[in-house]
Amino acid sequence: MLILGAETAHGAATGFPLLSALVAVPAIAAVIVALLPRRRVEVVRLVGVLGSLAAAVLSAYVVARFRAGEGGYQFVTDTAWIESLGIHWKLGVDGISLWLVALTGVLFPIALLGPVVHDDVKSYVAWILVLEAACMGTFLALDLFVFFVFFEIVLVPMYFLIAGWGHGRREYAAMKFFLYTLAGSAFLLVAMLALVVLHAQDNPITFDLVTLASDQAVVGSTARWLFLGFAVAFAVKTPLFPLHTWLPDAHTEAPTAGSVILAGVLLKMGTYGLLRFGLGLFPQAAVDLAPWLLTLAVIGIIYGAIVAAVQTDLKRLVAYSSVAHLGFIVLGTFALTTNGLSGAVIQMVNHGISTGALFLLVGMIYERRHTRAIAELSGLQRPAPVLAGVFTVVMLSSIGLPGLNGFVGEFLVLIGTFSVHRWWAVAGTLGVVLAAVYLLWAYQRVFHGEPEGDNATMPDMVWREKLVMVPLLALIVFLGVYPKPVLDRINPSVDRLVEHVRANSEPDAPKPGVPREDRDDDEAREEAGH
Amino acid sequence: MLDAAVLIPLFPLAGFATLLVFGRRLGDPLAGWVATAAMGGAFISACVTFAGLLEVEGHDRHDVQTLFTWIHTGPLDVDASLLVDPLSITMALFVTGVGALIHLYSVGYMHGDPRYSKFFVYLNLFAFSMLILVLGSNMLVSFLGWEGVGACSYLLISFWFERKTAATAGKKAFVTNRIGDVGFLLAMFLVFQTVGSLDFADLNEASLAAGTATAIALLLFLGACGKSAQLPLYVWLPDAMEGPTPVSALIHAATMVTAGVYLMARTAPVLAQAPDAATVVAVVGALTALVAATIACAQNDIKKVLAYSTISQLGFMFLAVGSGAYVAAIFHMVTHAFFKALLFLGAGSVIHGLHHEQDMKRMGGLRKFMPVTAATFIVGWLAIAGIPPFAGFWSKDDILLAAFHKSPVLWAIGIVAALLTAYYMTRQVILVFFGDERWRNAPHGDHVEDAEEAQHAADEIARGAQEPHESPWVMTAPLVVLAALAAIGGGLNLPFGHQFEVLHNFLHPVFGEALVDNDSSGVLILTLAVLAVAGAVGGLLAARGSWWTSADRPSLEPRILQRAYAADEIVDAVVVRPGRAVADAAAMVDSRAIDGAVDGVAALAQASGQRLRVAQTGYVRNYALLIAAGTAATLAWVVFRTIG
Amino acid sequence: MTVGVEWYLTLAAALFTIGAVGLLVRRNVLVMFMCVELMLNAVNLTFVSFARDLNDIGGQALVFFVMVVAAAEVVVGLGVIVAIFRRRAGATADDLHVLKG
Amino acid sequence: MEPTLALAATKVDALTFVLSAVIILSGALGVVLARNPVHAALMLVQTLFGVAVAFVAQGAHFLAAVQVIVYAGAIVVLFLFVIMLLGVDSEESIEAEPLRNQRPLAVILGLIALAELLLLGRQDWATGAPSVVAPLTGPAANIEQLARVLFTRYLFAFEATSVLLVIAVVAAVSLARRASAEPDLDADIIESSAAEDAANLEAAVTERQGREPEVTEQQGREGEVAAVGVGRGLANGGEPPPPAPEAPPAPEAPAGGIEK
Repeated sequence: MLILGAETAHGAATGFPLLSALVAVPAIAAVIVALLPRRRVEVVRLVGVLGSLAAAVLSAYVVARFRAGEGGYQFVTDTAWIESLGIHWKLGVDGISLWLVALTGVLFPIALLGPVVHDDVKSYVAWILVLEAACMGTFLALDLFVFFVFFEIVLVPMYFLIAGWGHGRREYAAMKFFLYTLAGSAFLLVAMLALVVLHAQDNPITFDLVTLASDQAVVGSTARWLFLGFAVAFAVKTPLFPLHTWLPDAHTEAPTAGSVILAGVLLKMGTYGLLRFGLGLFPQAAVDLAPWLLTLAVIGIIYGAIVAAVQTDLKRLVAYSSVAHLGFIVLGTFALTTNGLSGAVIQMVNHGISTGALFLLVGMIYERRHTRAIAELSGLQRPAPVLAGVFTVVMLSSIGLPGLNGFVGEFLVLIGTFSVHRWWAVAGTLGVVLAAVYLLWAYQRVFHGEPEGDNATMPDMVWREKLVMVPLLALIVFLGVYPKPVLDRINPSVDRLVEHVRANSEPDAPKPGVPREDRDDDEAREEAGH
Repeated sequence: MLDAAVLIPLFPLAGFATLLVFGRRLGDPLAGWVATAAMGGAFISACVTFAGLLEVEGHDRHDVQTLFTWIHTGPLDVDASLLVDPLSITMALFVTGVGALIHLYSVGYMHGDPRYSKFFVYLNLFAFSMLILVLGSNMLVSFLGWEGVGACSYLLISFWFERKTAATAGKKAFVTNRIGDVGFLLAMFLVFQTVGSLDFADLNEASLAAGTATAIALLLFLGACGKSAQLPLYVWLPDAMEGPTPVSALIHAATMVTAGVYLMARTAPVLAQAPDAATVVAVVGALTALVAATIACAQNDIKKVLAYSTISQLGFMFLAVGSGAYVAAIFHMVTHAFFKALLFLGAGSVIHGLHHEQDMKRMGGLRKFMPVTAATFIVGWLAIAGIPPFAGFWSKDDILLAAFHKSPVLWAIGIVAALLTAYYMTRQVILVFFGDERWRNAPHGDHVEDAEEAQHAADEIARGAQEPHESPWVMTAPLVVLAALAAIGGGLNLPFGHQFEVLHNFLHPVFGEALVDNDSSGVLILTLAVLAVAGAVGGLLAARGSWWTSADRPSLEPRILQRAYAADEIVDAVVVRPGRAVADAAAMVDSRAIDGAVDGVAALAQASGQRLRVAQTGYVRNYALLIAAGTAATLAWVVFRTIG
Repeated sequence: MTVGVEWYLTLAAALFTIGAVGLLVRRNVLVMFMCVELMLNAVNLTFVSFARDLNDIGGQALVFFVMVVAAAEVVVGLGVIVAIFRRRAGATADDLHVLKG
Repeated sequence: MEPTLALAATKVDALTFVLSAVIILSGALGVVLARNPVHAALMLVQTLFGVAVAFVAQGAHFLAAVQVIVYAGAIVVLFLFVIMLLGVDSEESIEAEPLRNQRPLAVILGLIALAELLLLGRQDWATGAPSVVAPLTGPAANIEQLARVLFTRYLFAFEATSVLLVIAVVAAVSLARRASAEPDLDADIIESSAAEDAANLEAAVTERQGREPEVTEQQGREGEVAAVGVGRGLANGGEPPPPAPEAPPAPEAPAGGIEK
């Protein structure tokens, strides 16, 4: 660790490939798990947890070594992969992806430790580790091809997790999730290839995100169509109204760990993609189409909350709340202001923590009561005060109570949107009320009142569950009270992105000459980043 | 000494943390004492800070203590910082003071509750949030406290969550508050967009366009309406009485509900730039005062009367704010905190003594059994009724004077509301403490839902101890202190000349130009005061005439007033039911239309597969024939290409 | 009249057609197999003809390979047929249609 | 070359061509039209000999030899072996054609394709570049030329075909081997063929009522599975399920594939 610290301390991209290790560690752990005998359940669990913890430690190390105040990519690894097509194994983090990597690092050990699975533990753990590797890769990739590969790999373990360890109509949900997302990805693939091919007409062929973003080879209506292709894929993943209906099914039927990861990490791929690729590659198109996306985001906020309110299944309710929360992220993204974008990024992290914790708690209730129907639960606060207390805190975070993490993101998003798209922000603010309505109503029905039947004897949280919740609660409070360290690292990258969008979306001069200068500038900064 | 300001919220926070971790181990009553000690510490810190502030000269009494950077992105830079100035320290003083007394009272009141320590966890957290609210130096920090008190209010109202009504009331309070919070949030956005900062200082110094100022003021007022239970967002407060009585006293009478008034006072310069908004505030305040007072006249629940009374009194405060009399508003807020907390605690003492009986029709003649409670309650009654020289008279008189300057119509509404106040409070005092001992014949405890409590009550009766009893000293001591304050609190701001207007002079640096100095002639002041006293006495006498002899006068309790103008039913019909219908429809659209479209695509694929599978006959020669046909067709194409 | 390559090619085309039609009309799996052999022979004939016409030994080499592959194909194909016929005594190609959609 | 000799050579060529063409085509038609598979195999031999003649006429001496030895000698014998082994040497009813329009369509398509080929041939027969690999005409004998090419240029392909042959042998052995590990399954399936009709009918009645009129052509996967089940039942002496009245009678079912 010391050696590797010394190498990265002066910003050398060479040396220990830290980011590749982030992808490799869970993948290797998955292979080890796959090679272990099926009967040694405890060993399998141990290896799985250690693997994910190692990735968590690595991601924490990346966070620690990350130089705040710099907007460019850091720890960049760049190795030629398929040279003839200009495909490189290029990984890097900036202030935006840094926190998603950290979130991935935090949530996976929790997902492995929290809920207990009894059938076919080996495959389960292996799939989760594969999923972690793919998630890391998605957030780290700076090459469109590499990104796409990881983006698609994610589907496979998630499909098997839902179909194999889910509940109820799990095959239906898994298939729906897979096909729906894959259908979106088809647009992504086509748009991506079109972009690369069009770019390659005047330049050496490359899939490099940085180059493609700075060259701005595609403009005008072509750019808008390509942007739409990217946007559809990411809107499905996000999910943005009206492409959201896979989400309630997948979240509800998935095993607890699957729901946690799905809500915590996978959905962020959509918003991250919109932010990184949508804005980065097609700034002009993003500006042009922003009102539409903002409208969809606002509809998602209101609509998700309204539909969540009448759900009879606790998990489904939380799932619909994700639709509303992700709407905030999209709203902030396409406000295209520093506040809005910073809010969107930090909201991604917050939503991952809060909703992940909510799914864990719902999973705990399900493990005890074997039902998620709100009508069958009542008065749980009396037999399980600790569970209820934790649920309250997480719920308040999800509602967006100041002092807890959810507020910071929502506030920044709304204040960032308000200055440029006032009425969208006003409509979005109404979602704040609705969030309180559906969550408090659900809380009342589940935890308040006299506990009836088996509810009266429901056991409270055990030490393992408390242990799992502690880091999440700590993050919920910490990020709400002192988000500065996070924001300090997000802001330079967001500023850079806003500047990029602004420079490339001048209404009168989208000529190649103008962004050329900008590109040199970017490249210079990129070099400095190395 | 000003640095002690940090300690003010820190004490309750420390108490909260301690009780959160060790609360259950400390148990009953130690946990309560820890919480009370924390509040006492906060009060002492507030006093120290106050003393420090007094050392500073006049207009320099404005100190911002930055703790750390909270949110900093791009142009937005918000510090977690505390503002120490006369207004905030006034608030802090009475919040910590009254808070400490109510904590002390709770030690006795909550005795024996299974979740004893948790109550004090919430209570300390509330105190912390409230102090952050009043001490915050920018809108966002205040909003943190603002929402925090809302959340604590939710937790405390639904403290006895087994009762469905309590749980529902908590939720209702939170959601209604949230509606107001939208106003606060939007106001912040607008302020940030126009001023570029969220600091109160920057906002108050900014000169805003008329439209912007009006918008900001109205949005803030929307937030204030939610928190301070003004029309039309007042519906949550009566239900909030489901919470334990100390909660009603602390949160829903003395402190939290006055946050809206504080907010409007804090941003007084904005309101000063928006006369239209000020008029709206004044009118809403006056109407609230009147409407709530009428409802209070017909309530039978001892706490409900006080709840509507609180709404009414808050209306008076907004009437003052809208009339530009910020000092009067703050003055009334302080005196109201004294006497309303006193009344609530007294009511709590009565409820405690009568084993959770809350119906005034089943009380009566209690002064013999609960002398201390009765005496202090009577002081509170005189104060709220506006009988000189008790505190309420002076503050209410200030407000009515300001309202008269704004518009005589507002003054008239105010005086009617004041008359009604005297009436319903007198009715309450007579029904509770005088007249027949109706509790002897009343079927005892039939409304008590908790089986354990009913059993307890039955045991008490069996032991012949069903007679009401006076409360322990921890409960009566705060009553006595508060009674004293309610009696002499008016001395804070006497209208006998500049040197007597202590509060006015103290707060002057805060309000500065925003303050409307009405140079009223002595005659006018005197006339209005006499009229106010006359109104109060009139109400008092009317109530005595009606209720002294009989507690059963249905004609004076119109059904419409008892049902509070059917407000809940209206809300239910206008908001809840349509909302429910919309949500159901949306869920239907979601599963049928949107998801139906998705499933429809899948079904389409499946159906076309079903149709096309017929082509797969399974006969290999059939396939071979198709291959041959394909070959022939391909060849034909080549033939046409080469020959044709 | 010179016997040009086109004569042989025409012959091969006719042979191929006969084989193809036979494959389509016969139901006995073994006879169908023989028809396949006819088609292969037709192709072989074209290879040899082209080899002569283009003066290239490559065509003949290819025929050699075709023959080897044909031999292998016949071996495997007949093995499959034997296996099938052992399970269902006496069957035509039309009986084997379990892959019906 | 002398003109007379050339003329004579041309005549011989033409004669050879015509003879071989008649042999080839009549043999091919015989394969297609013969009712008895044994006859068909013998007609195939005739065609293969004809092709060998055509090979000789075009200078492919080695291939002609291989044609006779491998094709006519080995492959056709293999065919005959299988025919005899399985006892399917009975005559196929040429008249019966269960697939509608299969025959006319096949003939028409065949003729169309042939016509198109010939049409194209009028334009241009061979389009390759001459002598890509090695010239055919040269001092060495045909067999030497071929060997030279096979062991140099086509060495890799040559080795690959040897591997292919080994694999084919292994495949044939494993396919033809009686799976002794699971004799019950085989037995069941063989026995089941008798019960298949009934099973199919039952399946048709219960599962696909009225969906498709031709029950005989059903025999889908479900039917097969059901058939196995019923077959087991029969083997255990159970009663076969009674055929449903509205279904076609059993004899039309395809169990007896090759008509006796």
